[in-house]
Amino acid sequence: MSEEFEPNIVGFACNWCSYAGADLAGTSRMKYPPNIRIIRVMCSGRVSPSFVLKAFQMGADGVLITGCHPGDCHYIAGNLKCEKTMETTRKLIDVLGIGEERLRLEWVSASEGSKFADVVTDFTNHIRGLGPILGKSQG
Amino acid sequence: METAEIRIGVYICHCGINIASTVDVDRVRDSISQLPNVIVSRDFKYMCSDPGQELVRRDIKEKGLNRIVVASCSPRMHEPTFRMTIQQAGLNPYCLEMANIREQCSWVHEDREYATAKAVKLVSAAVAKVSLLEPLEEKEVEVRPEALVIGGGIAGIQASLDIADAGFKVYLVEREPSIGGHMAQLDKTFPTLDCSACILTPRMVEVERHPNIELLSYSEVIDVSGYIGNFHVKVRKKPRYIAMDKCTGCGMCAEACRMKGKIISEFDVGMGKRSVPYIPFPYAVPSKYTIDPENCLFITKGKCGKSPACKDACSSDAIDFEQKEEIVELDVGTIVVATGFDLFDAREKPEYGYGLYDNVLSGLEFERLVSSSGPTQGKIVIDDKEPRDVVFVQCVGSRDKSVGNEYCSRVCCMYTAKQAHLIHEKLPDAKLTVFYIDIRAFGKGYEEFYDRVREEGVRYIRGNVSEIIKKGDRLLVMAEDTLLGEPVDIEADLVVLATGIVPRKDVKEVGNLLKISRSPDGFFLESHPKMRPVDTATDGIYLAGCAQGPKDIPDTVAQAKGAASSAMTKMARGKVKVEVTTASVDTFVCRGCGRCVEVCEYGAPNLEEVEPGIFVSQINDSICKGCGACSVVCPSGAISMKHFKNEQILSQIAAVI
Amino acid sequence: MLRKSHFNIRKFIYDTFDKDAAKVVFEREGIWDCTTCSACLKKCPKGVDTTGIVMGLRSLMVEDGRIPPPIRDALKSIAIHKNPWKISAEERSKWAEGLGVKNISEGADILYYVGCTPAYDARLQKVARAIVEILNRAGVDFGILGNEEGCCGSEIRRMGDVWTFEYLAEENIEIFKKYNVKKIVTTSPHCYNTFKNEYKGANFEVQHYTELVASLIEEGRLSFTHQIDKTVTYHDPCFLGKQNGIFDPPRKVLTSIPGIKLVEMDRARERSLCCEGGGGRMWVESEDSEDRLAKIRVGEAMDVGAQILATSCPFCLLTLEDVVKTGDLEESIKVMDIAELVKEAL
Amino acid sequence: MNSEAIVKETRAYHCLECGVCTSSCPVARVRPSFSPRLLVEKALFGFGDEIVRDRDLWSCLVCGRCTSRCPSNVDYLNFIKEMRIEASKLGEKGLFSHDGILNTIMELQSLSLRQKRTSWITDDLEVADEGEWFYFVGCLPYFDLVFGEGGYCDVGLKPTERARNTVRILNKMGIKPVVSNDERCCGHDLLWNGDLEGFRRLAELNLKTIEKSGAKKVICLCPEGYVTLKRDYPSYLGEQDIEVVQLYQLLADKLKEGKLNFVENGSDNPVKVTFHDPCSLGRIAEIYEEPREILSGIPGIELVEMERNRADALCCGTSGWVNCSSCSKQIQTERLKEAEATGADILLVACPKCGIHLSCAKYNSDIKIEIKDITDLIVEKMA
Repeated sequence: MSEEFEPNIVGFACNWCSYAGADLAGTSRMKYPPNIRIIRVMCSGRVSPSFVLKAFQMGADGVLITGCHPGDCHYIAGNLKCEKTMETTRKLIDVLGIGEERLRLEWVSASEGSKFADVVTDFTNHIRGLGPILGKSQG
Repeated sequence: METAEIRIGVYICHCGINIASTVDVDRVRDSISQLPNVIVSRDFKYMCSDPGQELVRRDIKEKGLNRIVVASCSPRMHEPTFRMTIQQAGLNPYCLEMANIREQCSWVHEDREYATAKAVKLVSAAVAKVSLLEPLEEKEVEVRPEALVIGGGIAGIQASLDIADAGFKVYLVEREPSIGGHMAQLDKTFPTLDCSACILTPRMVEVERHPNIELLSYSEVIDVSGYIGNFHVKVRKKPRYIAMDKCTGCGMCAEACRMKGKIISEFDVGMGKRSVPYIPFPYAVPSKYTIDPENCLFITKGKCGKSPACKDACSSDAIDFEQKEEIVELDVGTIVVATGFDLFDAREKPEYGYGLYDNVLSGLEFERLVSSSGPTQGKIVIDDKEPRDVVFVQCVGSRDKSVGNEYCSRVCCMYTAKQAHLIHEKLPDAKLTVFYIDIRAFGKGYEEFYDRVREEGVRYIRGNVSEIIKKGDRLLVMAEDTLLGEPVDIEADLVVLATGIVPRKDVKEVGNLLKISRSPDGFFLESHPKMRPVDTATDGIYLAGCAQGPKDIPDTVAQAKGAASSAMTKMARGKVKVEVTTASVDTFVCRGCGRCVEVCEYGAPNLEEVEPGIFVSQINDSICKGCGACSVVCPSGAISMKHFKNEQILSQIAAVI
Repeated sequence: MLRKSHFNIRKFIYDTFDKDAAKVVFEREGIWDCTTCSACLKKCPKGVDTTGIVMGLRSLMVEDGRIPPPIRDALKSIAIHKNPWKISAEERSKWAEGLGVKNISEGADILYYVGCTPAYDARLQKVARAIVEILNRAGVDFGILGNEEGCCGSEIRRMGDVWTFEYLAEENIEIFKKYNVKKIVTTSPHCYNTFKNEYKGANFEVQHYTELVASLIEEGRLSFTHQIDKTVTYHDPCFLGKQNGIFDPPRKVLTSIPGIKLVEMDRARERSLCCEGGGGRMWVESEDSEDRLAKIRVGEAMDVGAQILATSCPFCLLTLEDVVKTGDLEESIKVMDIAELVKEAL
Repeated sequence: MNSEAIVKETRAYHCLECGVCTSSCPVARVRPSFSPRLLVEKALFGFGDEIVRDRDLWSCLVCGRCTSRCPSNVDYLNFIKEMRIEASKLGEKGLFSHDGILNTIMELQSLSLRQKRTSWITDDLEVADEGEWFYFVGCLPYFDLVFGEGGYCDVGLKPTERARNTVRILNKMGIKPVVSNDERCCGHDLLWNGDLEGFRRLAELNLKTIEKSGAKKVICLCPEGYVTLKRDYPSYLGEQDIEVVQLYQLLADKLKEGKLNFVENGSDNPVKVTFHDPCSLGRIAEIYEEPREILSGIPGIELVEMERNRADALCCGTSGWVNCSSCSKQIQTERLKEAEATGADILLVACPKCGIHLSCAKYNSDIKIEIKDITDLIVEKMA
């Protein structure tokens, strides 16, 4: 692998919209950077702040959560619950010195394969630009 | 929990060249084989093929595997396939985890090095999770072949008849003394001009006669518990003070009543009067009288002359002031909610002078005025005079943010056209003007009807009315003709406001009772606006009619049939599978704080008092859908989400980094 | 306004969609005719900020220097004298001479914010003095800013000069802070409205004097000894009623005065008709005075048999009284401010 | 340390099997299967392995009631701590509350991240980068996000207000304390949850930060922070050249010197308050009278004591964010009811964690008593 800093990105995708959107990016053969590893959850509302904190503690450089668009949640409003929790989580990681921009929440529907690819590409580039959390390359 | 040693088999699919061309399958296989508890790690060209599946089954038997990882395509594609595969080999189907190395790896990446490294991580994560997975048992619950229909308007009537015709028992609960709902109040129906009563009455009578329908009129649902297949419902039967089995509907009581003609008739929306013992309208079902307790002298004051006049007049001795309310308990498998709507109160738009001027009417008041069963026997008269100039105002309380109703009520354009037509029919010389913003004539035969009304000479002016004021004993209606950009003032003897449809004022309480949510417009929320328009988020509860949103009669009937069909599907099978991956509570840890109850959209958790003052949350897994929101908010860690437990997800996180 | 002038707000809105807004407003007639009464805004089913559009377009005119001379003079006067009436700021508190009103610098619970018109206009000075007397009677601890009081900027904002408005607002907030003002009572609904809704970052409570008087009556701090045996109708000022929902306190005050028989006009409360005094209209003469809304309004009051047409806004008082004077109606109807009626009955 | 060594170290072999510990234990009262006595006996009989695998090892609140009453002076607190350290080595841990976020927050602070923990400092507060006094703030900035308004588990508190209060009070006393953005979690919970390494890392970082500030005196509001800095830092990292002071000790002195004054209250009806002794402040640091002295100095306040006060005080029910369960809730409810039974309007707490735990137990219950931090009262009444 190259010398350049390659971030570790943990992704959480909800089963009904975003995971399907990610699958669609695949079936449409869209390309995005390989840094993201997606963990499937049934609903973005399942993503506990502890998952995010643990991910950073274990060495993730960025966490991307994707859920259904507001109003489309398979569980009525799990995505909005996630939004609320993640707002606090963002503040928390900022106070901790991790930096709030390392956590992102995006809405991706099952039909938005290209949006999924764009979001991942953009986020990966963004994290790459930020560098490793502890300031030195771990790559 | 299984205590046996974890023995994992990992199967990496080439998917022809779909995976193998970008991911070095051999390297993945070898790396994975080094992981703890991995007994076998194999690759195969097509895992989903018969030989592929057979490979897994054989290994399970020969090598005593008890956890399986398949690294191939998306689990959304083949998870059911491989669950079946391992089940055939005697494993619990939930002892499977898939790693998506096609859609989310080989197909989206080009660099072989990176893609292979990522595939290793993804498969490792699946291995990590699978070793913590627990077998789960699938569960089915019985569905009682009985349905509850709440609301006896046209939606509830139609749903009840369909379900009853299919052979299921129906309890139809109606809050008013008679079924019929708003449709019974209408005169003619657009665009075909059928008389509303003529098409509705036969259906009402059918309800009364149907052997499978038990009608609970003048009753209210007060409690609903349970879940699909096994709802337990409490209904309060209000006392009519008249014995149903004795009343012949002769009306002598009403004739004799001392308050005769002094009580405002709800059915005639305040335009007519009635007695204390009343039947809402002549063709009411059941055709039995009810004593209005709020206005009865005997009930409120304890005295009505020497003895209640109605009691003296009744020849069948049906009057019974001793009647008490009764609570009926029902067990049903499904519920159809057809609670209907309220009419927008035009007093919220003071500029129209509704409630101030007697000759400004709401749409429903006009229906009663024009109806031959109405207070004027269908004569259109205001203060004993026939109006010469009539103005109709559209969109009153609809499409109006200033009163908080952004939606279109969907019926006003057409009912206004119909009402204009009815006036034209009865008073051909009357000058009719309709102020509108847009005309929405979208149904079958609607546009044609609109054209017909305009041909009859009804003047349509684009622009909505800003103000109605008094001018002598007439009204001055002020607006802008927006097509001409000029002000337009019209004098009128009668103004009819096309008042829209709003959620019933008790919609929130009913929603809480049934644990169903509402959309931003305040109506009940369907599961999906397109694909599941009659379902609610709660299994076994379906929506029909205006309770879900404004609708005309054809759409209401269609939706009622849809709701009936959904209910019948569940009852016909008699059994329904419930979600396996649900949340569960460690009742010892649970602090009973109730945060799970607050966060759940479905009402699955419930606080139960296990000892005096000590509450514990219990999750009903027949209701739980497995979103996991409760486990996130649980402060004590008492709730865990089966198949997506904290430690399972954390193990995945550790493995992918 | 559409009924008597070229002003058609809908056309202005439409035009701004795809044309250069400045050009539109230069070409079309009628932009100065809007009284900013906000009747349209309150009724708009889609919540379009119509009044805001008028103010925005006017600001483009002002920026471009295309201002009718009387408005230009009023704006200039505010810049020089801090009032639109072209009288020196030194004379602002002349009306209060001899009344013994204390200056807010001596400390007081309430700041009585007089406003430009009641401070300078001979007719309105009576109202200001009446309010002082009422507050004294009720033992309210209040003070005024004296010559330090400056224009609230409500009208100047509506005339399109948003820059001066912002400057005035900032300056006023500073002054209020300096004297630690926690509560303000105004004569004019216009000052009330702008303090309440348009002063950003302000930290004080504001009341219209009719609200304060109504609560004083309720608390029993004001009692009436004189009877006023008259039939009175009340004209709701746009900026108090429609725009801020204050309908009941003025009526409560009127009905507490012994002898007064309150009758309502057809267009009352939310339905009230504008007098045309707002939105800087006090400084532009309407082209055809035949159709003046104030005239219609006085007619409506007479129709319901009112002997007194009461109001609670300086501009309403002036426009309505003007109609009575020029129409030789002084024998049949009298226009009075509620404060004057209260004072009379004390 | 093996189980035998622990027994020796904590004088467990002196155990008389009298059962005072178990009958003093608040957990054992609501959960009979939990017995401090039996745990010690298991160790004595050489069943240390069983103890470290036992889920109940994490149920102990380390409240110190047993230790303070043990006739044989068995150091039960250290017994639990050492056992937990052994258990941790085997990967055992308690059941974390709040999905373990609080623990992760503590662990993350041992990395060299540049925190933003001082944003609670408002303009009216005077703080310094260097100086004689170091105010050790502790976890309050994080508690704000978890338990404050809109937090994950909003219990209606504003934890950082306690920090602002402390600075306000110190400023009033003429102290301009050092508040450092480089401060870390004190490590109390990591230590008591058996993570000795994590504790050491945090302690070293904190000592370095304090040293850098030039401060010779460290002031703590949080009782747990106080005992950790005062007792555990020296015992694990050697004697330190700093004096650790608890806020109430300082204030009680200032009150005596006449430097802490309160506004006179005109009202005749004094507000009734009762005071909950935190375990760390009371039984462990033996600071019982100072907060009471301060309270008695505040006009218009009448202190009524709960049935169990000072050394007998009941624990707030949870420690170290582990094994917070129905038992905790029962203990907390009992404590709140005891407070209500005094007839007091306000239950005063002196520890941010006590405040959080008792407020949490109040949530969705019919308990009415207002819970307030002493510092709120002091700031309110301070002249």
